[in-house]
Amino acid sequence: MSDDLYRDIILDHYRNPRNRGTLDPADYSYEDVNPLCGDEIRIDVRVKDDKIDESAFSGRGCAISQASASILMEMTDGKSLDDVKAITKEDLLEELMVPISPARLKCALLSLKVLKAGIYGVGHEDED
Amino acid sequence: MSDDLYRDIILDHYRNPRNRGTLDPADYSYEDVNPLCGDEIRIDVRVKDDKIDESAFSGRGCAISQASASILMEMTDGKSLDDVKAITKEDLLEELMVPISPARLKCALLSLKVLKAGIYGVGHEDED
Amino acid sequence: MTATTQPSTIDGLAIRKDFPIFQQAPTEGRLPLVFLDSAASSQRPAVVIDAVSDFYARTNANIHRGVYQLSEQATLRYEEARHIAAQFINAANPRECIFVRNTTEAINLVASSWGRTNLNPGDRILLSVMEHHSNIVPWQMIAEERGATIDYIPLTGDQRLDLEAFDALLKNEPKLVAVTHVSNATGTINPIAEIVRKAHAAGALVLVDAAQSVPHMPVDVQALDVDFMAFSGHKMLGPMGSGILYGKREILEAMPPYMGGGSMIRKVTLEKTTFADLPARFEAGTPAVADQIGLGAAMQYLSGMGMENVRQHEIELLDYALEQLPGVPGLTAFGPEDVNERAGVISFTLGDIHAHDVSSILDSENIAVRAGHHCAQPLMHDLGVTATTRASFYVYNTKDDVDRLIAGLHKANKIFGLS
Amino acid sequence: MTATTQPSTIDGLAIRKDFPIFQQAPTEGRLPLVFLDSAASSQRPAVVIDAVSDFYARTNANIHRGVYQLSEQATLRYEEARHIAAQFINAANPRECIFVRNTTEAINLVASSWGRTNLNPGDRILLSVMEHHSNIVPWQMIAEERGATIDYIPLTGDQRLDLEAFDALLKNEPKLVAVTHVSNATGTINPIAEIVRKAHAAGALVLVDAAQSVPHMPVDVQALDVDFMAFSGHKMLGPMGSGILYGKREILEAMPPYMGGGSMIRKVTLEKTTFADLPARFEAGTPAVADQIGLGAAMQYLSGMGMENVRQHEIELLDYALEQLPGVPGLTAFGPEDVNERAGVISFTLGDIHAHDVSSILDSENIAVRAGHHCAQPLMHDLGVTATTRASFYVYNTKDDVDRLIAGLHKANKIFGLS
Ligand SMILES: Cc1ncc(COP(=O)(O)O)c(C=O)c1O
Ligand SMILES: Cc1ncc(COP(=O)(O)O)c(C=O)c1O
Repeated sequence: MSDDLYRDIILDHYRNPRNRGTLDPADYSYEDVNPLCGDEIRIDVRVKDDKIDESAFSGRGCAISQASASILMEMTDGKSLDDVKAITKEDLLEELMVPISPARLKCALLSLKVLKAGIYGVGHEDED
Repeated sequence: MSDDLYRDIILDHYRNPRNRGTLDPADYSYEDVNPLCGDEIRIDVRVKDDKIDESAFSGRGCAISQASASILMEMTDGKSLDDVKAITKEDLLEELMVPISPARLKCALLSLKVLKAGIYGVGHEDED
Repeated sequence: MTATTQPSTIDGLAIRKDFPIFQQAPTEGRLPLVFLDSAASSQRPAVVIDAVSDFYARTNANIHRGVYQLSEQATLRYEEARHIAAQFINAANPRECIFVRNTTEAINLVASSWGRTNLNPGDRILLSVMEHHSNIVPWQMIAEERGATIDYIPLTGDQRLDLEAFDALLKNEPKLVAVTHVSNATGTINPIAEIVRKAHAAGALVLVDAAQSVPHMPVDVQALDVDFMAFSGHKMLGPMGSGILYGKREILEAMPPYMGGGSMIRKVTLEKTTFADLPARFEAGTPAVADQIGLGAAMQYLSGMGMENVRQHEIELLDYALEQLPGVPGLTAFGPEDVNERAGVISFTLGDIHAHDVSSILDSENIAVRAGHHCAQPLMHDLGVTATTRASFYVYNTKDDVDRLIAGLHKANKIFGLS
Repeated sequence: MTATTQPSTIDGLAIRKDFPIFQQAPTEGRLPLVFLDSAASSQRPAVVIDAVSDFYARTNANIHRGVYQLSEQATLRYEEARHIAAQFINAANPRECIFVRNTTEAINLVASSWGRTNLNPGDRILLSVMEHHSNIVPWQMIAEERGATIDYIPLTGDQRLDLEAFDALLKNEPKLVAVTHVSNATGTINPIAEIVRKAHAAGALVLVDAAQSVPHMPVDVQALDVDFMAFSGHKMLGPMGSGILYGKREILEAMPPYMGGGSMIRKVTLEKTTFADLPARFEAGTPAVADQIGLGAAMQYLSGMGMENVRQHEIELLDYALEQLPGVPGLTAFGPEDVNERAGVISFTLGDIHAHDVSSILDSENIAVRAGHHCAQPLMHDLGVTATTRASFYVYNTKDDVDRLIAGLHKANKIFGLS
C-alpha cells in the first residue's frame, strides 16, 4: 500500500529538489512547521507584474513534505498571484500522483499552507 | 432489604431523641457536616472527673444520622473519656442493630466522628 | 398543559431493549429496576458500550502523531466524533468543540484560562442562585485570585430566575454571565436566548451550563448565540469521561492554554513554547479517545430518535407525574408548574422525612432516585431545606415508573407513620 | 548484558490471545499486525475492555452521592480501583492516589495547585532536557505566571542525566525537581532513588513522571520516597481516560483544589466554599468511573504476570533487538547501551531517511512504530535531529516482531536506494 507512496516522482523531487534555497530580499517570505511531526518549510517569493518571478523553498522533513514543496515550486512558477491563491489542496495532491493517507496529508500540504500564508499575509489560515 | 433499616429502635430514637439540645458552656463542642448529604451534627460535652457528665447533640439530617447520635449519647453517658475514645465504628453500628449499607455508613457514623473530633481536638481525623 | 399536540413517538419500554442494564435480572428478591436518576448520570445503550469496546478491539492506538494505519483510524474516528458533536449542537465549526472529561472541567477551563486573562480587580461576574456547584466554585476560586466580585441572580417563588433582578444586576456591567440552561435540582428551564441578548447588550459574554439541557432537548448554539457552553457525555447516554466545551472560535483563539503538555504545542524549546491551533490547544495529553467516540455514538442514537421527540416524551412523563404526585400526603414539589418551563426533573420533600430516608425506602423497592443537595447547596438554602428527593426522567422511562415511584412514596409515609 | 539470570516467564505470543486486537484478521492484503508503539499507548486485554463494558451493563450509576444500590456498587468498585492502584505502587494510603485523565493532567494539577501557592518570584525549579512536553510546558506556564526560573539538567553523550551537573544545579536551591523516571524517547532509566535523596537533602520536593516506568517495571513510591508521581492508565493496558497522581498525604492536604465543582466541596455558600478531604478534594465533577475501574483490572492483570517478569521480558527483547539492529546499514540508535539502564524503547535514525518515511514504509508491512519528536523536542534538539523512529515493547511482543522490524528497515533502505 504505502509502497506506492514512494514512487519515482516523489523520490526524484526529494533527491533533486527544484528551487531549493532562499531568496534575499524577497517580496513574500513565510515559514511554518508541522507541529505533529516537526517538518519545517520556508518559502520565499519574488513577484513581478503580479506574477511569481522567482521562488525558493528551504527546510527539512520527510520525503513527502519536501517533494511536495518542490512540486509546488514547479506548479507555481510564472503563475499570477491570483492563480496561486486559487490552487486547492486537491490540485496539489493530484500533482503528487501518489495516494496520501490521512496521517501524511499534513506533510503533503505543508508547502501549500506556507505559500498561501505568505501571499495572503500571516493572518490567513486554511480550513480543514 | 432497607425495610430492616427502619426498625423500631431507629424510628424511636429519631422521634424521641435522647439528650437533644445544646450545652453552654461546654468543655468540648464540635460540629461537622456530611458533605455528601448535608447532614449536620453538633455535640456538646461537659466533663467531670474525666468522665462525661452531660452531653447533648443538635443538628438535622436523616433518621439514621439523628438516631445514631441519640444512641451514641446513651452509649457514652457517664463513660470516661478514654472509654469514649476507644469506641469503634463497629461498636456504634452494633448498637444501631440494623444493617447499614455502604452509602448510609457516613450518616450512621457522623455523630461518632463529631464526638471524637471534639474530644481529641479538631486535628483528629478518622481513617476509612 | 402539554407543550405540543403531537404525542411523542418514543416508547420507553421498547427503548429499554437497547440498554443492557435493563436486561439484567434484578438481585434475588428485588423488583425490576426503576431508574429515575438520569439527571445524575444516564444509563448507556449497547451501541455506546460497543462503540467503546469496539474501538479498543479494532482501531485502538494513540491519535494524531501516528503514521500507521491503526493510529490513523483512531484519529479519524476521534475527529468524526467531534464533527458529530458540532452537528448535534449546530456549532459553526468542529474546532469550536473541545473534548473535556465533563461539564466541570469545561467550566474550570473557561474560569481558569479566560478568567485569569480577563478578570481584573473590581470586575464582576454574574451567576445565579440555582447554579450547580460546578458553575459556582470555579468562579469563586478565580474571583478570589483576581480580586473580582460575584453577583447572583435571585429566584422567584417558583424557582425561576428573577429577570427583573437580572436586568438590574446587568447594570453592574459584569464581564461574564454564567448560568445554567436547566436546573438539575428543580428542572427550571431558563430563557437563555433572552439572557444572552440582554447580556450581550450590556457587554457581557455568556457561558451556559448545558449539562441538563443538551441531553434532553434540541439546543442550537448559534440560534442561542451563547459564547461558551458546557455539557457532559455521561448524562446523555455517553460514556463517563466524555464531554464538550463549546466556545466561539474567536474567543477560544484569544485564550491561553489551560493545561500544558503533549499535542497542544506548536514548538517547545527550553526557553519558550508556542501553542497549537484549536482544538488541540486545549486538549493536552492523550485524550479519552474511546469515550469521546462513545459520545459520538450516543449523539447519533439520540438524533435517531429526534431530540424533539425526546423532549416531548419527557413532557408527557412530567405531565403525568405532576398530576399524580399531589395525591401523596405530605409531598411538596418545587419548580415551575408549567411543563414548558421545566425539564423532566421533580424535586420534592415528603413531610418531615429526610430525603435520604425516602431514598433508602425507595431503594428497597428498587427505585433509584437521588437524595441530597444535588450539588446545589445555595439553591437548597433558598428553598429552606437541606435536601430534597429528586426523580428525573429520560427516554427509557414510562408512566409505570411514575406509578412505582408513587407507591414507594406511600410506603415511606407508612413506615414513618405519616399516613 | 542481561540484567538477571532468571529468564522471563512471559510468552508474548500466548499473551496475545488475551488481546482482541491481535485476534482481528488484518485488512485485506496486509500482514499480521506487529505493534511496536506501546510507549505511545498500549493495547488492552479483554479483561480490561470487559471491565468497562461490564460496569456500564451492570452497575452503572453516578457515584458517591447516591443512596440506591447501583450507585452504592459503582462507588464501591471505583474505590476498590483506588485501593488496587495504591497497592500497585505501594502507596501508604489509597487517599494518596488521585484519579486523573492522564499523566499530563496529573502534572498540570501539581504545577497549578502546588505551583501557584509555593512558587514566588526568583524561585527555581529543576527539570531535565529529556522531559516529555507534559513535564515541561506546565512548568513553563506556571513559572512565567509566578516569576520563577527553570533550570534543566543536561544529558551525557548516551542520553543519561548528567548527575554532576545535577549536583551543581541543586546548589541553586530549587523548590522542586521534576524528572521522568524513564525517557519515552530513548528508554533511559533515571536513578530516581538517588535523585530523590539528593533533592531532599537540598530541600527540594520531587515529582516523578512515571508514565513510562509504572507500566513496565516494579515501582514502589515509598521505597523511592517520591513526593509526587504521575502516570497514565492507557500506557499500561488500561483505558484511555484513566490515570493516577500519587502525592504524599501531608503535601496534598496542604494544597488548594485544582478544579472546583461537585464532589470536591464540604460546604458551598454564595460567599464562600470549604473543601472536602482527600482524595475528593482533587476530583471535581463526575469522574471517568468506568475507565478507572478498567485501570484497576489492568493492574490486576499485570500483577498476575508479575512486574518483575514484565521487566525481564522486555529486557530480553531489548537485548535481542540491540544485538540485531546494528546489522541494518545506516542505522543509528540512541540511548544507553546497558539494558539495566534502559526500558524497552529503541529510538533510531536510518541514514538520511526521514522518520515519517521509515514509519510509512514499516506501516506498509503492518508494523506500527512511532515517528517524530515523541513530544520531546528539547531532547531531539539535543540529539541534533528533528525526529526519530521509535520501536517500543510490551508484554505481547516477541522476538519475531523484532525480526519483522528489521526486515522492514531493510526494505526502507532499498526503496530509498541506500542498500
Ligand atoms: C514520559 C512521558 N511523560 C508524559 C506522557 C504524557 O502522557 P499522557 O499523554 O497520557 O498524558 C508520556 C506519554 O506520551 C510520556 O511518555
Ligand atoms: C446543571 C449541572 N451542571 C454541572 C454538572 C456537573 O456535571 P459533571 O459532574 O459531569 O461535571 C451537573 C451534573 O451533576 C449538572 O446537573
